[in-house]
Amino acid sequence: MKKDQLLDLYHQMVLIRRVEERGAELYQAGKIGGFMHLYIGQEAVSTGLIAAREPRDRVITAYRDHGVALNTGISANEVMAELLGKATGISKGKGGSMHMASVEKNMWGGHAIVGGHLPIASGLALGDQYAKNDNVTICMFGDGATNIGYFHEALNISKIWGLRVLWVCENNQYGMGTAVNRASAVDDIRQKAEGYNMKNSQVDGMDVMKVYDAAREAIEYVRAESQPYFLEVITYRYRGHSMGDPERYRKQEEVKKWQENDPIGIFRKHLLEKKTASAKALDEIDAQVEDEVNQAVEFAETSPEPALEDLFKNVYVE
Amino acid sequence: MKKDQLLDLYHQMVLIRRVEERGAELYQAGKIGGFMHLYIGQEAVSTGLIAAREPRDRVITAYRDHGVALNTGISANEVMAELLGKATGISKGKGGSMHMASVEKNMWGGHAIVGGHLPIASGLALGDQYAKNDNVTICMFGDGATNIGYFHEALNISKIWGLRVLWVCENNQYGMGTAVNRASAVDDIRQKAEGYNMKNSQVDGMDVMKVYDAAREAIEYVRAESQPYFLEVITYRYRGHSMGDPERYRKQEEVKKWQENDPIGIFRKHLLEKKTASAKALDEIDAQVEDEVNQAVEFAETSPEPALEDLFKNVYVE
Amino acid sequence: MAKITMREAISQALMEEMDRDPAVFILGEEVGVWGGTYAVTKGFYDKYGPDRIKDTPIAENAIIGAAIGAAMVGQRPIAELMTINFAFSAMDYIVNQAPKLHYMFGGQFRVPMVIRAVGGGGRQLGATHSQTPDAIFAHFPGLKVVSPGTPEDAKGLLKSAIRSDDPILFIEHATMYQVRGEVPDGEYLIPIGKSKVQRAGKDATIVTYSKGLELSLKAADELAKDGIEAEIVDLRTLRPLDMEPVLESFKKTNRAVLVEEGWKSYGVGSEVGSRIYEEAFDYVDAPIIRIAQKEVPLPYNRTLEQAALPQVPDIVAAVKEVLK
Amino acid sequence: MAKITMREAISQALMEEMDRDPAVFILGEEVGVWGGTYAVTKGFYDKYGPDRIKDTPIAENAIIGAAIGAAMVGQRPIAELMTINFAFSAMDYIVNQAPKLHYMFGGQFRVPMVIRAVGGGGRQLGATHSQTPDAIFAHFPGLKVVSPGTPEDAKGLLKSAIRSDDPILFIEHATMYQVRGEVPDGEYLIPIGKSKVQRAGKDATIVTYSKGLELSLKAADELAKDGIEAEIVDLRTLRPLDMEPVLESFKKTNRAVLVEEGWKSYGVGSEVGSRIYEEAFDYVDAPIIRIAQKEVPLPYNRTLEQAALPQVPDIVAAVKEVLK
Ligand SMILES: Cc1ncc(C[n+]2csc(CCOP(=O)(O)OP(=O)(O)O)c2C)c(N)n1
Ligand SMILES: Cc1ncc(C[n+]2csc(CCOP(=O)(O)OP(=O)(O)O)c2C)c(N)n1
Ligand SMILES: [Mg+2]
Ligand SMILES: [Mg+2]
Repeated sequence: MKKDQLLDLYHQMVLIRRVEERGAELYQAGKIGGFMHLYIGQEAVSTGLIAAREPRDRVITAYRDHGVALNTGISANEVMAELLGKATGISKGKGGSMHMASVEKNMWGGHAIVGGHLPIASGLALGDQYAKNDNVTICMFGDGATNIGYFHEALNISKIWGLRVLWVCENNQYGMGTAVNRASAVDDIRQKAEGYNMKNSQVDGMDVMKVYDAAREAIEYVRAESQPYFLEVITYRYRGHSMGDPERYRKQEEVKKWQENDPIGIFRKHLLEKKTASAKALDEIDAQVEDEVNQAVEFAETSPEPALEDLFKNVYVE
Repeated sequence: MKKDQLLDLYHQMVLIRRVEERGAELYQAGKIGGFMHLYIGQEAVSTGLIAAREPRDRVITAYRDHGVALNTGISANEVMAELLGKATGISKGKGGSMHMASVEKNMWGGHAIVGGHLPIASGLALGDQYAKNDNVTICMFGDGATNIGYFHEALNISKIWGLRVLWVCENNQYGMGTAVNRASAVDDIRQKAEGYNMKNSQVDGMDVMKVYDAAREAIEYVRAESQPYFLEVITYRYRGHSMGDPERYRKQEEVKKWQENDPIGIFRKHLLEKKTASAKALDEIDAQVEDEVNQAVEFAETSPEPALEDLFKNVYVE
Repeated sequence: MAKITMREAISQALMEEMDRDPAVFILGEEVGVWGGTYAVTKGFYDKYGPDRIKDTPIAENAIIGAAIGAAMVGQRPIAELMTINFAFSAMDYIVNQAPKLHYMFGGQFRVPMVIRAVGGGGRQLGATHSQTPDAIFAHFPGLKVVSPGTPEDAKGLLKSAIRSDDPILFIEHATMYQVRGEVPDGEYLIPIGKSKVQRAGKDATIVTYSKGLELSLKAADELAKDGIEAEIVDLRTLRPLDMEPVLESFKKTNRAVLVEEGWKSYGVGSEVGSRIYEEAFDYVDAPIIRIAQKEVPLPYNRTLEQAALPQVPDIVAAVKEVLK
Repeated sequence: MAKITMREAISQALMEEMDRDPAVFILGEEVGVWGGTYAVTKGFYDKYGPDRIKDTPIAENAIIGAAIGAAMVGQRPIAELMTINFAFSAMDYIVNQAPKLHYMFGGQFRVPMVIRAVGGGGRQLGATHSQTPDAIFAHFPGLKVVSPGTPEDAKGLLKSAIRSDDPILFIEHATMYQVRGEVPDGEYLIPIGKSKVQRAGKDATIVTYSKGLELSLKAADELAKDGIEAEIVDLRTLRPLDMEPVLESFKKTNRAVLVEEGWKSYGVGSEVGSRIYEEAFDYVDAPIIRIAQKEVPLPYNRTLEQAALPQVPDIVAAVKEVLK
């Protein structure tokens, strides 16, 4: 990877974190409502993954979608405005935190029904199969989502129909307050892929380069073989499941332990060690992100609310 | 197994077949309505399985349930009367072919939603776990049912909660007109159990003794280990999926090939070879079954219809 | 004009649209090799091949979910639910995904998809397989719910549904595939969301749809023998609900009987009745009567099942009652 | 009499019944270690342990299906759906299995199970997570649907539901957990299937339930300032629907406004209105008005969301309208 690209990855990861940290403040201040699920701690996953895609490859994910939104190129302005429910938000204020999407950026949405977007992901890939292109659909979901029936049905059809889907399980150790082994018959989620004869692997999700490499290989396989692939990414969320999680299910030591492995910290160190960039250059990126986020908040706060008549718009196309 | 028991198994298998053959005639004559799915060709499966259970072990199956009903001890009279929708039917004429059950016989029903009874089976076993007994729940379902989400959710909870369920997949090669490999990512259905870390095996379902032995072993494991077990039984249905199947999906040669392996024929041969019984003794059983079935038809035909006010009975308990 | 069956009409609509638009494809259980469990897609597999007539595993969520996804990227899937009772096994996709995607993402996504589902009782299939729960689907904005009562409407409405950019649930009645009716020659479309007078009359208004139309037409024949002219308005679409022809008829007759096959409580008649009272209150001369299914799960036994279902004499009696 | 919140009332009901009957247990997502996402079962895990407060995977079919099975063999499960929107992910069990098993097998099976589900909009959760689709569940005979509007009713009805031998869907409203109300001391039960006058009045009848009660009580306060005395009948149970108190009130006031949070079309008001016209036709002095949600998926934006939801002024205006 070229230096520019590497620095761009760094920029994206810092941007995700700062957008979310500011989002959390705005939530506490009552300016954001509904459910908001922070991606902090998991930034390397979507950043590495999406860096590995071609622009024509589709991405679809769950409600924990701010990272994916930013990685696919949705602007911080549009993300922030959506969080504030403004007309300038990427979903015009109708979707909120859980429902960011951009057809233009090939980002097919955050989806709030756990596992619900997996059959839809198979459908996107089916559509591409009919269109006779070789687009890959990258579908991200949590460890908890692998226990619901939707997962099973989606994986099965992707295999029997030879759909180009890269299934990416973000195993962040918990589905809300439920540890993987309390909810899933297998601890290594990738083992589930065996039940579908599906090629699979596991990767460290705190290291963006490892994610990138694994994703590249997987995407290549999917595209070349016209077969789905199952990638389990080991990661961790530092914050509560959503705003207002009592966090009775884990000890702060555990969080701390994972924080020592901070994906931004790791990557920063990597860039410095490899001399890709100086500390100053990286600090400059940090500062630049700070501006970007300030501007996004300003943009969002000063953006107009949707018009009242928009309530009745887009119920139907016709 | 003692001679009596062996002859009883033979009796049961012949009884299932004759009840269904007569049922088919009555269906053609318009005396039976709705959907009717014949078990002919698969008799060894439920016969061997249920012979291996203790009376306290529960059985639950899909709509293809006449065999299971008879094996669990529901009388031919009650089965036939249910087919004719009579008040004397095992479900009082309200269930029909697909919905035979008897709490007394620990037969928890035929169920018509494909895969729908699997979570319920986990629930029966969960109830037994709360009751602190060591009953095993034997849950039978088809190959086609292993592709629906219900299957996935049910197997997963049975494993994580240590439920005493013997999962029995009757792989009769087709779900309606869809061959296993057109619908399932794995050909050996048992492989799906690996996705749940579940012990599993496969057995020839045309040979009642093999089914019996496999089932005994499996039930013992489930009871002793408080763990579910997955048994795949390879079998075949000779008739159409239900009455009125155009059977465009298979060749008659294929059916013929499997018929050479007829479960009743195999077992008859086995009994003769082992000198468990003479041909005459077996012919006598056949004749006895004939009487039993004649009597069942007579019973059903002369039984009263449910009273009109029964329409409103049993909507609620209270 | 040719006289064809409902089955043929639906089959023709599917074929014409598949021939017209390569983006149209069919997926569902046994739609292909088997030819459709109600033989609606008989011959399609040979004509269009396994991709455009796609047999699926028994996995209703995958069927509808995949159809949604394919629709979002420009295909025009027709997903078949073997029966509407299996809609409950894919409910989230039908009421919580397809109808929300366009709205929730600010108009970015479109879901041009038709879900064909076979409903209805009367065939002794027992409680889980005999339902007519059409009303509950019509509760959800974002979804359109169509259920035709004649071959002509079935064909014209289905073709419109396939061309629509909105998700549409198209409900056929299992006992009506043999119903015959005139169908215009050549191509025609019937707009979705328009009720229609299927029989003119002046004495009382019967509002119905699908199987209810068949029953109501017979009832009207009976009533005619007694000199009573019932006007029959067929809703055809349950959402959006077109009350215009209903109100027009009602303002003339001042009396209405609402006929549906599903359960009465929280049913189609509840809504239609409420709307008539709201929008034509001053024209009401007699309490509106709802004819619907008895409030029981449908039993297997034929006599009991028929006793639970609405019947022609029930309608005849109700019309006479509102005319008292 | 103590004044407690809806949350405390529900929590007390659960605890009292768990203490009374060892067959009662709770299962659902995050009911245990987390303490319930709405903190209703906070402290239960420590008190009753992991078996009787059973955390489950995210697998709604497994949750409701397993509850059905356990109920069939004598346990008394209380299955919690984190929100009623996830009922669509287990729809077959809720409307097609639980309500049919007793009937379909000739009375042999019993399903003494309660499904607790949290519903309602107004919290900016977006279209898939904000629904009040209560009416559609009430369409199915064999199921009972309860949705209380006060802490007193919540406690008494939930205790009755847990003791009932029938499957019951018990719908709570997410924005009402902090609502306070008097609750009788000591044990009490409230029978399922009984509507109740929650405020006496003589000028107009408001029929409502759940969140609608809260709004209607406020509206009645407003109306009282103008000397209008609205009587409020709380349905409490949607199936079986008890029309007695509604009709009694209506025969006195001759005017009604029906208030619910869900969509208007094919909603609760459709049924209640139809029943009033059917059973008290001669007492109707003005068209009945339905106040309900606008026919759109609920948007995230707060202003738009509130514009879609029924509000107190809507009710006030409607009552004044029926009194014109
Ligand atoms: C069908 C359904 N059930 C329950 C929920 C509530 N819920 C939202 S997120 C979540 C946990 C999901 O965990 P996981 O899949 O591991 O993703 P993570 O939140 O860890 O990213 C649950 C239970 C839901 N949204 N949809
Ligand atoms: C949820 C659901 N979808 C579809 C059907 C229709 N259906 C009934 S039986 C069947 C085939 C089932 O095949 P399999 O599980 O292999 O059992 P078999 O009939 O071979 O015994 C189908 C598709 C149904 N009853 N339920
Ligand atoms: Mg997780
Ligand atoms: Mg099969």
